Amino acid sequence: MSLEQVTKADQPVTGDEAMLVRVQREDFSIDEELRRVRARSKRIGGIAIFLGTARDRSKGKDVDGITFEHYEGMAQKKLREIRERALKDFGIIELLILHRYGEIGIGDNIVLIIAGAEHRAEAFQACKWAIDELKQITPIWKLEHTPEGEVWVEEHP
Amino acid sequence: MSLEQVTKADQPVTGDEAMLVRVQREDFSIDEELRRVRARSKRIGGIAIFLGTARDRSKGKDVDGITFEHYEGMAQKKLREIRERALKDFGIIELLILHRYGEIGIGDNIVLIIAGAEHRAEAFQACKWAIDELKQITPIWKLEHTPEGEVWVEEHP
Amino acid sequence: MVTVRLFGMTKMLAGNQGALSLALPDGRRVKDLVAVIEAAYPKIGELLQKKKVLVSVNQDIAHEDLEVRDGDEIALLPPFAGGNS
Amino acid sequence: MVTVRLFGMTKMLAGNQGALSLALPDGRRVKDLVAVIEAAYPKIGELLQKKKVLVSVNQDIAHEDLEVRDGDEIALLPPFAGGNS
Repeated sequence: MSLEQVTKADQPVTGDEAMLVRVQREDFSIDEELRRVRARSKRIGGIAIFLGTARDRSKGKDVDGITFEHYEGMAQKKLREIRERALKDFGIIELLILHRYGEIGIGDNIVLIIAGAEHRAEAFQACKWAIDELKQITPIWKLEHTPEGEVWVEEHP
Repeated sequence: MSLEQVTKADQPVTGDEAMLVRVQREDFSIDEELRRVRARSKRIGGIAIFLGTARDRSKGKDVDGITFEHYEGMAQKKLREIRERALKDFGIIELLILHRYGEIGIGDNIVLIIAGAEHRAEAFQACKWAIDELKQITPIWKLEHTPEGEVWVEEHP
Repeated sequence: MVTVRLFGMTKMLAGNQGALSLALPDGRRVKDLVAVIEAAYPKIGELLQKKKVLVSVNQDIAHEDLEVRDGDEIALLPPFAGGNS
Repeated sequence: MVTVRLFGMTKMLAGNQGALSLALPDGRRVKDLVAVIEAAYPKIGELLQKKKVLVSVNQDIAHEDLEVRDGDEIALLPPFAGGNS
């Protein structure tokens, strides 16, 4: 059993691993985050990335900006769980998950998932699964600022 | 009919569009290429990216490096066809395709596909389709450098 | 007394308080806690009834029969909306 | 005379020539061209027979009955291997 496998999602991780799962206010560079993932292995040949950005419209309404709120601690724990399940279930080499909180302008970055694998099929599967799962289990909330006012968004009514 | 729809794959494109389909020797920055795609519309909310890199092993053999050769003109034409079909068939907003040629070191970038859409499902579908299609129809060839010598790779024997 | 953290629309429905301090006179289970919240904040109570708002205990979603202990970290979680739509 | 461009393993099998200049004495179709190549370069001919190497005319894959015209851009295309495996 490798060191990776005994790491539990509810134990804070340290060093490099902590950088692979983050909830942060600051913007990020995709090139820089890619370097972290690629540094893990020369065996990586296929990298699938999802980048979520703030659209100027949502369900037919104009949107001027977004504020994300998260449950500090639980949000990170759920994202660590997602990374570990992805590593275990999809045969990938590395997975990075990053989500921003605070004020987000239109066009700005919100969420980044990078899945590195030997081949592209596993990378795509893991990346797609991880963003779907993030939306399901991660305690993050979205306040949309529209010309008519502010509204807490319910994605799954 | 929009200007985009009347563009034919066998007519060279100019300006911004030419930058969205390239075969080049130089390395690329994902952040920089993302800027091109995102500049096309504030409606983009989901961006799926595939990045192919040079693995240190291929079918159980060590690989020291790769050389890509392409058919100048036809390679670009096929990539333009892929972009146009992706835009038409998947309901996405923009697609960028880039492939390098020449000497590629282990760990280095080979191919980049960026699909920008309103929502992630279309972005993932288009991105995955585009890399599969690229491998099928684009005249690009790969010479692997191994400790035992050089070999032209047949992906579909 | 237990402390219950609030987020997003539950925080808004509680007059922008980030947390509630509640006495649990009639039991120590999650459902007893929910009953106290329903009495004090009917709109949050309605969302709890519809399972739109979930209760977490120590950062995991909790069953209504789970016993609440001193020092537990409790929160009311509105529908998640991470990622982007 | 027609000029036929070579790439990857077809270039290697023709002694690293980037192109062949071929006379077509017995017809102007792609299959006539293939026959000339088979005679001069049997190993490339074998790959053409197995459809591992395809003929393109003016940057599109060509049927064997297509007529070759003066000035056409002709190439022999080994199996593609773009992207990464």
